[in-house]
Amino acid sequence: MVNSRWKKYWQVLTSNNIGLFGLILLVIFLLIALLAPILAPFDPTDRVGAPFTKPNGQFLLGTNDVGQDILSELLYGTRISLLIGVIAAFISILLGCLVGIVSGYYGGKVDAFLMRLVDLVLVIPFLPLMILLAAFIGPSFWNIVLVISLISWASPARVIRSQVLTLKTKGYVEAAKSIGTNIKVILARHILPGVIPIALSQFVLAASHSILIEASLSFLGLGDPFTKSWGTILYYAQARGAFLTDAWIWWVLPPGLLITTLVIGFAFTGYSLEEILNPRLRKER
Amino acid sequence: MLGKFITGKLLQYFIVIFLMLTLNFLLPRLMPGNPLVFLAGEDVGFMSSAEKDAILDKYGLNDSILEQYGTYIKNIFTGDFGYSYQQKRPISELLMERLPWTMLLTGLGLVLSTVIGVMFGAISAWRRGTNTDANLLTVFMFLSAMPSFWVGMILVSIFSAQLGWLPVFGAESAWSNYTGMDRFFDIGKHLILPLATLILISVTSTFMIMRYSMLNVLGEDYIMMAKAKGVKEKVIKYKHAMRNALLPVATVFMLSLGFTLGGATVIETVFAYPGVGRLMFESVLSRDYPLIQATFLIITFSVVIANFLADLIYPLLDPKVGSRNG
Amino acid sequence: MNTVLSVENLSTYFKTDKGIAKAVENVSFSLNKGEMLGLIGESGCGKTTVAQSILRLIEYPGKVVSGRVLLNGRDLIKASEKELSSLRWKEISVIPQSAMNALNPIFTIGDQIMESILLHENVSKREALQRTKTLLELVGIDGERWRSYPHEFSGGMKQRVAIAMALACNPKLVISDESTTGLDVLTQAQVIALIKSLQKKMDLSVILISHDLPMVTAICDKIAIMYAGNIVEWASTGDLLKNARHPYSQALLNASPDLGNPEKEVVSIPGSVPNLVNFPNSCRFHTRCPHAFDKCRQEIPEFKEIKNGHYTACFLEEEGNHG
Amino acid sequence: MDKSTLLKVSNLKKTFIKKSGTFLKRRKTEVYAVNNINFEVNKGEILGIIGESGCGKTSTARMVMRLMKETKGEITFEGVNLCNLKESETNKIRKKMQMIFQDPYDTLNPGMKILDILMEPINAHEKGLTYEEKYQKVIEAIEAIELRPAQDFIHRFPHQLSGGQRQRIAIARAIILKPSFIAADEPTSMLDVSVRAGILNLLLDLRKKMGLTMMFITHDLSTASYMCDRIAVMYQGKIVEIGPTKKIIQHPSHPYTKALVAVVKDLNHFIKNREKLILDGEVDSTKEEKGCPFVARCPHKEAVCHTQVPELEDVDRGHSVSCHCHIELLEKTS
Repeated sequence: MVNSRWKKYWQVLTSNNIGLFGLILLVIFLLIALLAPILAPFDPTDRVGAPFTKPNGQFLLGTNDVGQDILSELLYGTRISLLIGVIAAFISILLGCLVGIVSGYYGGKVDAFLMRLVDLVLVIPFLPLMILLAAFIGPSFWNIVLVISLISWASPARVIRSQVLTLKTKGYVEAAKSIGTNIKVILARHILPGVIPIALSQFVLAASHSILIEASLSFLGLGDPFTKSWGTILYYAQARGAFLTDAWIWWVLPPGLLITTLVIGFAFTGYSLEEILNPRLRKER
Repeated sequence: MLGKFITGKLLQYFIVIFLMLTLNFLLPRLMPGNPLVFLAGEDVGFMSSAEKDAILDKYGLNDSILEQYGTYIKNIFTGDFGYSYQQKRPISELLMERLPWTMLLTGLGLVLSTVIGVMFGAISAWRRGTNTDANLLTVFMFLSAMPSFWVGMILVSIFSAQLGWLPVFGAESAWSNYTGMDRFFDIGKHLILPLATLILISVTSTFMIMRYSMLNVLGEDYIMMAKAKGVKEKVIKYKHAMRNALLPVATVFMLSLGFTLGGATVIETVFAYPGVGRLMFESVLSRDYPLIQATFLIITFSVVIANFLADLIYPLLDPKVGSRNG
Repeated sequence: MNTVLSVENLSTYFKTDKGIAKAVENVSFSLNKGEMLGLIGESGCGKTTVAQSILRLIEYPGKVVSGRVLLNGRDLIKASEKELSSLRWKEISVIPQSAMNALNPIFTIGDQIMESILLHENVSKREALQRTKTLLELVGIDGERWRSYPHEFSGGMKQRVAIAMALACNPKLVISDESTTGLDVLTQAQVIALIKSLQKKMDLSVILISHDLPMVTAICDKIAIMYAGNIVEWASTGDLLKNARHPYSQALLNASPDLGNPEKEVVSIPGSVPNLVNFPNSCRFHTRCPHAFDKCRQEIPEFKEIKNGHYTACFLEEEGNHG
Repeated sequence: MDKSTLLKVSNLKKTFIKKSGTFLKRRKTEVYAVNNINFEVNKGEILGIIGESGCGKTSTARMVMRLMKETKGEITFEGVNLCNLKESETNKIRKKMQMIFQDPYDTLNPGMKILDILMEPINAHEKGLTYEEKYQKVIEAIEAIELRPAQDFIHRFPHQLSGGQRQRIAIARAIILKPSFIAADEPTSMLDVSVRAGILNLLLDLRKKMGLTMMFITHDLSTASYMCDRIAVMYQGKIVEIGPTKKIIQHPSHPYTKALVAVVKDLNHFIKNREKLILDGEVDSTKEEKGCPFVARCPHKEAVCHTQVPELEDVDRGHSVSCHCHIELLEKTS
């Protein structure tokens, strides 16, 4: 039943260069993360060379201040960035969906309260709040995930609520009600199929935000101290003043480029998904 | 209508401030560990017990939690943010020193990024479907994908370290004692890179909203109508379309205040720019908890005040909110 | 006779992903001074595209590919932008489809009416305002309400404002594009009545675009019926009602119930409007026509005069086997 | 014709709360969508409800169909008061009463095939049937709405059908359970003129074949006169006139109905006499009128019209009107 709808989305997604490009990027990063142990020439925690070695045949991107191979660090870092981004995005979308659906479907006072809450959360300057929270509850993988998702559920919640509101007034939902179909069937057959694609595009966008936020937190020294994400690598590069020397080319440039490319991968996929779901935008192209 | 709009917003902001104050109050008291560490910083280990007692007394830690809360609120509203035991100075003094720099940086950053975003967003929408539109879209999407601190680092690497054109860090040259115009130019020179970074990372949201909103407006019947009336293309663009398209931008502008101030925290860190954000970073590094909290509060206050100012301006743009009998 | 507008062989195409959509093809009709022409057709038949083509408002991916639109002898299709600007509103104006959206929400209605006056006539602001007030009074709105914003008016009132705006520069020709659709029956009738009385008072030529056949037959002097991008029949109202020649016109007349004739059995037209993208060279109505024969499927019937001022495009005419 | 009552609506009211004022001085005004209406639908007849948008006709239908909760009043269907039923009981009764909606583009889920759409009512009420039996029912329903061959349609998606065909599918969905009552909410207003007649004739045909009782909502008087045995005219949440179609059309007694009939019968007559028929005037539904709801636009108003709400009174066997001046008007026109 939903098959043809998904087929249509898939067609639009792949017929659209931007979306296809984004998807390919995501697949590449997924592969890198999975194959990091095979791809990386060294263990990123081992001191394998002299500190501050310039790129050469052995260390393609040189070594850092303690002699670890930067390339290997980057390849392993993919795992952290990708994982945090995806998990945090997943939790925040889950929260967002819950709030959005409850708010949109039940309306009334529940809706008013939840939407006020969303407005509140949206006013708060979120990066400083994260810094505050991260500073107090201490840096760790799960704390970062928690902090990111606690603060980024609000805007997806709003988007999903408005989608539920639109779906609720659709004639076919009214019709199903007037036929005597019970509420569970209506939710499952008519509402959810309309919410899931939106939630998906929101998820993809949220993932790109989460990756950026994680990078920022790690850069401020609030990342997980036991694993090195791309943000952490840049934190050390900053702390050692690498960006003031020639080392910026192999130490500062690559991690940032990787973050940017991954975020672009998510963002392109997300925007083209959004375009598919928003007929008005689609028409104007 | 107008009154309702403003009072509704005011209430919302009061709740935000109240919640953030409460969060701030509770965080050090609820976290496991010695609350003294959170109230006075990590140096408590080196303090004598007399000193510790003095601090406990100052924060009224031996009072009931409600009394503590009362004192806390009273202190905040009398401008007493506490004392930084790390820096050995009252926190309000530190904040006052840093606030002007942050205001300079983010104020300029917001205005410029909004203007630039609006301009390019409008151009992109006017030329929808062309290469110009596609190129602008790609460029802006790339911009929004870059981590702010990294953009800053790269700019420093290129323009300061490699080319030597601009200063590396700070808000003005130390020990130079410039005065008058010289000082002005010196500050300007130091401002260029952080400002550029801030604009680069915050311009995309305005661009996207403006483009989208402009596309919608251009599809409206009244634009077609203006054309049919014989109104010149330029007048249609600037008079009829622009103001309508700006309405959603104004809303996003408010939402991006928090984002921009947050972004400024990171950027100030990269450039060692002596603003509130950098202060926050420094206090995180030295685990100076009272200072972390105070900087967070001051940033929240600024966002709320800026939001409120924007709310006051909004009705001037939208007659539906502004009209007396609407 | 004093011809104000003459449309000759007008064709407007739209580029789509799947090919060229011939939205308007080979449309011809004309309009005399003080005459009211009803342009009738179902949704998507191209009547609004005709209006936009006349007003030169077609934009990419649409294009007027051939034909002439002569307004008092001047070809609007060939006119330069500058000429157009001077012609628009002074010679030809439009009452748009939905006034709700045709008024800019952030300007007062007075501003918007004054804008069109100041744009085309060399008058002082004061004078323009005075005229704006007079115009508002003319359409039955208190002149002092010029300071109001569109959202402060009801639908019918906005429609009146749109009419006032269309008349701001005393145009010769007014095109009313479905301007009463969406209004309540009584409000609709009042707006139509207003248009009719203003037309008489100011000796205007009016093209009334509508899908409401009873309304058009009640107040128009002539009627042109459109189907799928073609005008299939064009005649005076009396001729059309008594002696409709094209099978589509006949079917349309039988399609809606008539309060004055309760015994009338309504009949629908089988099938649906064809897709106009890459439509083969044939009569566009052949897929639904009860009389269609081979020729209808292979050739395009010519639009020609069969009687004084009565035009139609149907092969039945030349075959002579028409009722 | 069996004259027994199938549906009875008594003292039905629906109000909405409109909030206004500032935060500190909150004002709540009650707005009447439906204001104390009464009517009956007899077995086998089609009752037309006609009025302009916002007059409360759709709200009435939605309350009858239990898609909206009434503020006050009773709706009795086959002797059962629907207003007191629980959700599950309502769902059971829905087997006997079905609705056809206005927008054929919106009423069918774009992600579902016609077969699944038509299965939905069967799945809700006749779960026990085998797939073959259900399938057979779907085919029969499609044939009943004259889409042939039925097998060609069941595997299509709504977007592959024209507007008229979609509305037919919506009708098939409404009749597939063989209900006794159907509420049709402007089923042709979004369709092209050329296919409208087909839908109208189909509904008339189905009524004959299945013995359906219908409530037919429309804003178009000529459509109502073609379809309905009786017509109720609504204005501002009230029924201002109700009676057999012929009487309403030939002897409209309420000034609003008079104006409507004049417009639809002969627009030129309306244009010439419009000052006599109807006044300009904005209708502000938030304002609580003490008197007749039509007073702002009525050309005949008298003092009493401003102060007292007219009652619905019988003028001629089953033809009732709510107007203070209807007798006077009758004398004036004849």
